[in-house]
Amino acid sequence: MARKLSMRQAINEAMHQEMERDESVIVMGEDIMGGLGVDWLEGDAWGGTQGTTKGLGPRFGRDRVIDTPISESAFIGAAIGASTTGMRAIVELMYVDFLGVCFDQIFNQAAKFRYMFGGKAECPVVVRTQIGGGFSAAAQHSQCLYPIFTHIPGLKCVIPSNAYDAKGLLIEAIRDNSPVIFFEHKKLYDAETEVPEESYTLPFGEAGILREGGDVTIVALARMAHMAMEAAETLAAEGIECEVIDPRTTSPMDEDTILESVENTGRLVVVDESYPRCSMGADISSMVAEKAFDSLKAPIRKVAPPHTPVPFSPPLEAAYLPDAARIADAVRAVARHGS
Amino acid sequence: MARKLSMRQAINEAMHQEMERDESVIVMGEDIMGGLGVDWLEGDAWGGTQGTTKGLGPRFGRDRVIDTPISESAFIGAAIGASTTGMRAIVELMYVDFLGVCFDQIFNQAAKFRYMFGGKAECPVVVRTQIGGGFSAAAQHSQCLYPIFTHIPGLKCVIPSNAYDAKGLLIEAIRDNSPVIFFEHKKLYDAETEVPEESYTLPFGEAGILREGGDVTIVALARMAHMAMEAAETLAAEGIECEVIDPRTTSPMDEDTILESVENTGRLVVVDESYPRCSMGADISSMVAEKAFDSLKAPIRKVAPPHTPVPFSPPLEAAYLPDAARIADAVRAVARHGS
Amino acid sequence: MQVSRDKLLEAYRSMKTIREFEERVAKEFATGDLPGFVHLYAGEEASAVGVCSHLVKSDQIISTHRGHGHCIAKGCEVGPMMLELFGRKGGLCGGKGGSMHVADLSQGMMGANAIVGGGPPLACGAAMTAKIKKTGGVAVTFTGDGGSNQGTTLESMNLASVMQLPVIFVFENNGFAESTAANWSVAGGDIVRRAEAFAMPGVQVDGTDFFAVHEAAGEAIDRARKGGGPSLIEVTLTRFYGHHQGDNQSYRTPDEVRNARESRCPLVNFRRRVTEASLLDAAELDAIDREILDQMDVATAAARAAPWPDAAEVLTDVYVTY
Amino acid sequence: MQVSRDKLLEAYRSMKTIREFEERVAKEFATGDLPGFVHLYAGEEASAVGVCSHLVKSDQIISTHRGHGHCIAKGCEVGPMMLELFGRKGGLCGGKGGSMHVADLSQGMMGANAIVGGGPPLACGAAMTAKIKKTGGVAVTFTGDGGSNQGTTLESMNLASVMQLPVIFVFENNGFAESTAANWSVAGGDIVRRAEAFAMPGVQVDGTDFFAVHEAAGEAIDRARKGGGPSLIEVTLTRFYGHHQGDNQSYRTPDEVRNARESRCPLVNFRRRVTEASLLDAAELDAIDREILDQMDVATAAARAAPWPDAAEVLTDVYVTY
Ligand SMILES: Cc1ncc(C[n+]2csc(CCOP(=O)(O)OP(=O)(O)O)c2C)c(N)n1
Ligand SMILES: Cc1ncc(C[n+]2csc(CCOP(=O)(O)OP(=O)(O)O)c2C)c(N)n1
Ligand SMILES: [Mg+2]
Ligand SMILES: [Mg+2]
Repeated sequence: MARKLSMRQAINEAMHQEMERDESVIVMGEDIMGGLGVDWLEGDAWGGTQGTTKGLGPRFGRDRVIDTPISESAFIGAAIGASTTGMRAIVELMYVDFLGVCFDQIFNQAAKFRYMFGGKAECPVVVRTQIGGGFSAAAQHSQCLYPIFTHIPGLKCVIPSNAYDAKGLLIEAIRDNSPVIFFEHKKLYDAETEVPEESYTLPFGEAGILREGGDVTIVALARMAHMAMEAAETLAAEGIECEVIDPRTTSPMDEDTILESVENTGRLVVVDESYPRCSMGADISSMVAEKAFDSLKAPIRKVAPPHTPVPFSPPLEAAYLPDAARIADAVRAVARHGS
Repeated sequence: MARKLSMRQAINEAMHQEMERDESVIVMGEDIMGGLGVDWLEGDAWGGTQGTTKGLGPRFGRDRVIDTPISESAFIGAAIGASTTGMRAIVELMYVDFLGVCFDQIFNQAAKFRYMFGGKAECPVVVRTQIGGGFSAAAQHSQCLYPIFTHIPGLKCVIPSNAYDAKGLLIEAIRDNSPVIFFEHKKLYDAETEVPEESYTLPFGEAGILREGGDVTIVALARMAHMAMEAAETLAAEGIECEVIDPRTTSPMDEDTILESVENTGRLVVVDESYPRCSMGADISSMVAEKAFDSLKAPIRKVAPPHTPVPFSPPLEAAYLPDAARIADAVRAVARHGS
Repeated sequence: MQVSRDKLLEAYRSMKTIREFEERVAKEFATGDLPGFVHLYAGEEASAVGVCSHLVKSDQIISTHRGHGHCIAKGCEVGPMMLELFGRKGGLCGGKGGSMHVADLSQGMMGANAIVGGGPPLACGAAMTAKIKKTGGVAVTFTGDGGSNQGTTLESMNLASVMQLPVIFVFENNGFAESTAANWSVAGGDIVRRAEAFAMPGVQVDGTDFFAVHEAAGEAIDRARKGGGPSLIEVTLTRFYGHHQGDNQSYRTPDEVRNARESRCPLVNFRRRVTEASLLDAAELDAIDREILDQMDVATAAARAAPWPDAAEVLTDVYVTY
Repeated sequence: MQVSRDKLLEAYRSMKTIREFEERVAKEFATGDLPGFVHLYAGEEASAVGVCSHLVKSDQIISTHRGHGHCIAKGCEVGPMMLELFGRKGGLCGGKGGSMHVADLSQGMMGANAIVGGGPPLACGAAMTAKIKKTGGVAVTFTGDGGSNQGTTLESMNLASVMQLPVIFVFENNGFAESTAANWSVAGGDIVRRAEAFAMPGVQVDGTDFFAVHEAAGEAIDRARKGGGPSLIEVTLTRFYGHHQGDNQSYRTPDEVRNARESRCPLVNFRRRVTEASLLDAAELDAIDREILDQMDVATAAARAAPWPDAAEVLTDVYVTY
């Protein structure tokens, strides 16, 4: 298993393999192949804004790799309708920031069909979407928003932090018969890991332990998992051993792995790039505070951006986003508490 | 102050008084007057689905009481655009469940203008909307969803539990220069309290203490505040004295009142009708677990519905919604812990 | 378009079933024993039946909050529907959906939908499935005049057109969205003019005339099956009840409603037409009427007697895995 | 429509300012010092200027992700705009917005907007304000061909029509939404046909011809000011750069872009037209050109030299109270 792929390539490969394996898998979205309406053009014009869908069109044809007009309600709704009637659609919501023009189809339709219809509907749709800051993309193209989706019963939420996980989790998502939202952090597309060529799945609801350590538990998702690892390196040099846990899916959430770790360390820092109120960080911290109360030796600390939109200017954005230094500070404070 | 009003009437009176006082206040929404396009009709056909806007049209005319087609993005966006250019619009999103067809205008436009534009925009819009279960209105008409709005920086969120608060908070909301979302629990419209005739405001970010008690703190919003009071009565008879706190606004949140109470009681139950993940309950419990860690004598308990959509059938909905009995059970468990 | 005797009998039975179902629901609702909101379809029967009589089980339809008629026209069983409306065990959705979410995917009925404009995107998806799998199937989305102004509906028309999907947009223009008149809310007054904007064929038909709807729908569905893409049908009709049960209808004169029941009743029109043309005779229609009334008695009694769902049901059916 | 000499000079200056601003931004972006995404308006100048030359400060416009041109046409200052694009202190939005959110409400510019279809509802609101306050003001919303398919845009047209709002829907059809051709994504090919659907006047004009845009906009704006309600203008034009900086434009032939710069340039056309008709002379236009180039040098140098905003700024301006 020496081959390395970027997260972009891993995602691309997952879709290739599943489309190959299962005829009912289709891919939809804006410019995912690109160039529709340009007669002389052959092949991909874009292959998605991030190149994640490159090669799918040439391989599987425009019947299954379907470019759309800019009408997210209509085409995400169509992906949902198709997935309720026999297809398995992977549909792109280009940036999660655009949920506001199509959320009804996701949260009132896809998420609720099975329940409202008494278990008689299945909707195996996957919504792939970009999240996160770090590119000066400003307030309407830098949000995380996964807490909003995690809030909704009926949706499964997947937030990979690396290429290996992304491939396994995306294949799992495509095969899952419930609607799955698959969040891709735009700062991680180029990050490489070893990725097996063959198809494989990773189960939902199983956190990854990125690093073992007995002093403080850090829970962090997506790009923040990398920041947490960086902080953990620094802290190790200071004699503080962190256990870094990446939940990988927020719905379902692997509570056990987190709780076991906290039972051992007694100290927890939760890192979350989403807005701080009613957030993923609050969700995890509240869960631990309730279920591992007697193990806690210090108050749980959350590291999160301030309660503001994401600013454009690079130094403002840098001040806004959680980073390794802020995580390390929080860990130090937690480690010191009561000892 | 002997006059009693229902929450419906209090809300209506608040709008009457503010429209009277300030010419720039307008009211918009579907059927808020009703009967538009019917030539022979005079006066209100509906006055809103709940009668909350009754009388405004006849009094202030269709220029300021503006019925709309069913196109929430367009008319809520229009309310926001109008409020950015000199009006103060109160706009109805009939049920909060419909946020999915118009959320972009609320969370990416209204909420972010001021920040994105470097402080040079104000958007004094109020979005009034119905929340909550209890009427067998099923999965698409019974949600709370206020955690989603509370998550978004730039929005203020108001959730009154009674007529008196509703009037004062709505007047405050109309005069506030930031976008405010005003959540009305449909099970509370008929609930009466004493309400002064004159105009008054209640500040945001100040919780109400509905009941004092030294054993356990209960935090509960909207209809759940009533359930909590009911539970507190029962528990008092058993010798458990609860302090019941109604935050009244979730953004801003009055952390101090809650923290002071928990410092005194050492025990907290948070009741929340919203879905349990990334919820208001998680938000409050996580805040307390972090900031009052050393005061806590027992794990915080959350009382919430299960992580499912809202079912239709009355006995299912009853099993779904938190009630006084479940709250009392949680309080008993918390009170017993470690004592 | 010739309609066979059997088809006519079936159409009458279907329309009459809808009517009596709705009349019965109105009565039961008034007792206070029917939970939630109900929106009745009485007066609009020829639209659902005129369209659905061209469909087979694998064709898909999607409806609105006013969904009982479309369910029945597409073949959902009345007994489980009534159980569902009462919220009882054995209901079409196990009591979890209620009137606003009755659905039966095994009949190609993708559900009533309580979000105005929620259906059209989903219907495009069902049509995509048919197109990709080359089944010759079609999808129909029923939308009201109010729903015709929702952006999701409008953009779905563009999507269907550029993708040439086999989907029929049926707009049931009953003159009102709640209390708001369509002649105000729909710019220009007619919904049909939007067909041209999105480059699809469009036609406006009288929804009290089963034959007119049937013919227009036949053409559109046939075209869609043959790869000719989407169509729009605006059906003008009148709802006999208020928006929902409890609506005092102050925006209509009592005469308006009364007259409609007399002059704009699709069932009366149908009966007159088929008997005058000697296509069917009154006696056989009367027999159907009696049968249906019995069926409603049985369905209602069964629903009232049925047990409630188990409380444990709250926790099932949310994900495929639980 | 006669256009005065002064107006012509002003229009040329405005168009040329836009062009040179965009050319400079392209150059600066290539150095890697310009953060974020930029979408350039070069080639489309006659649309923004042809429309905005009818507007006064209190009229409102709202733009898209491709907003620089609309800003300049509506009177925003180039210096603070450049500071904003560089994310520096003193930027039009204090460095918080960037290219996709440049705005200046004091100039009646409600902002670039990074959500496709975000603007039309907001413009309806600005038009409502004008209508309620009886100011005679108008609002203009610029939208692309891609944005014309968004439901929010379509439903806003209906809203504006039924409310008879003084709002102008300007659709800048530059042939592409990212890499997707408008002749595919817009059903029927033309956006203008949607005017009829929503019962408003509509016209399609050549966006390389300032005079054509100016005349069409004049009529629409005049009608709106007089209470005649909304209009649609489809402006056909060509963008000289890719969708955003970094787009390799594989969906266009190099010839296409080169030819456009030659044959579809609104500035070249304008200059030819006004000099041939002896309305303005080449020398005065050349003088303006030089002035503008200097202005760009100054603005860029200032932006590069300017300090960054203070980190404390992250926490301000979110609510009116903090
Ligand atoms: C998105 C959304 N907005 C508003 C409503 C509330 N609502 C339910 S039905 C209705 C009127 C619908 O009118 P129309 O489409 O003409 O259908 P009809 O009731 O006449 O059959 C409204 C406003 C809703 N359910 N969903
Ligand atoms: C709701 C939404 N969907 C998608 C995008 C991504 N996006 C940004 S610009 C663009 C193309 C817009 O095309 P058009 O409206 O023709 O404007 P143009 O770029 O040609 O000026 C897309 C798809 C977005 N910003 N917002
Ligand atoms: Mg209607
Ligand atoms: Mg374009």
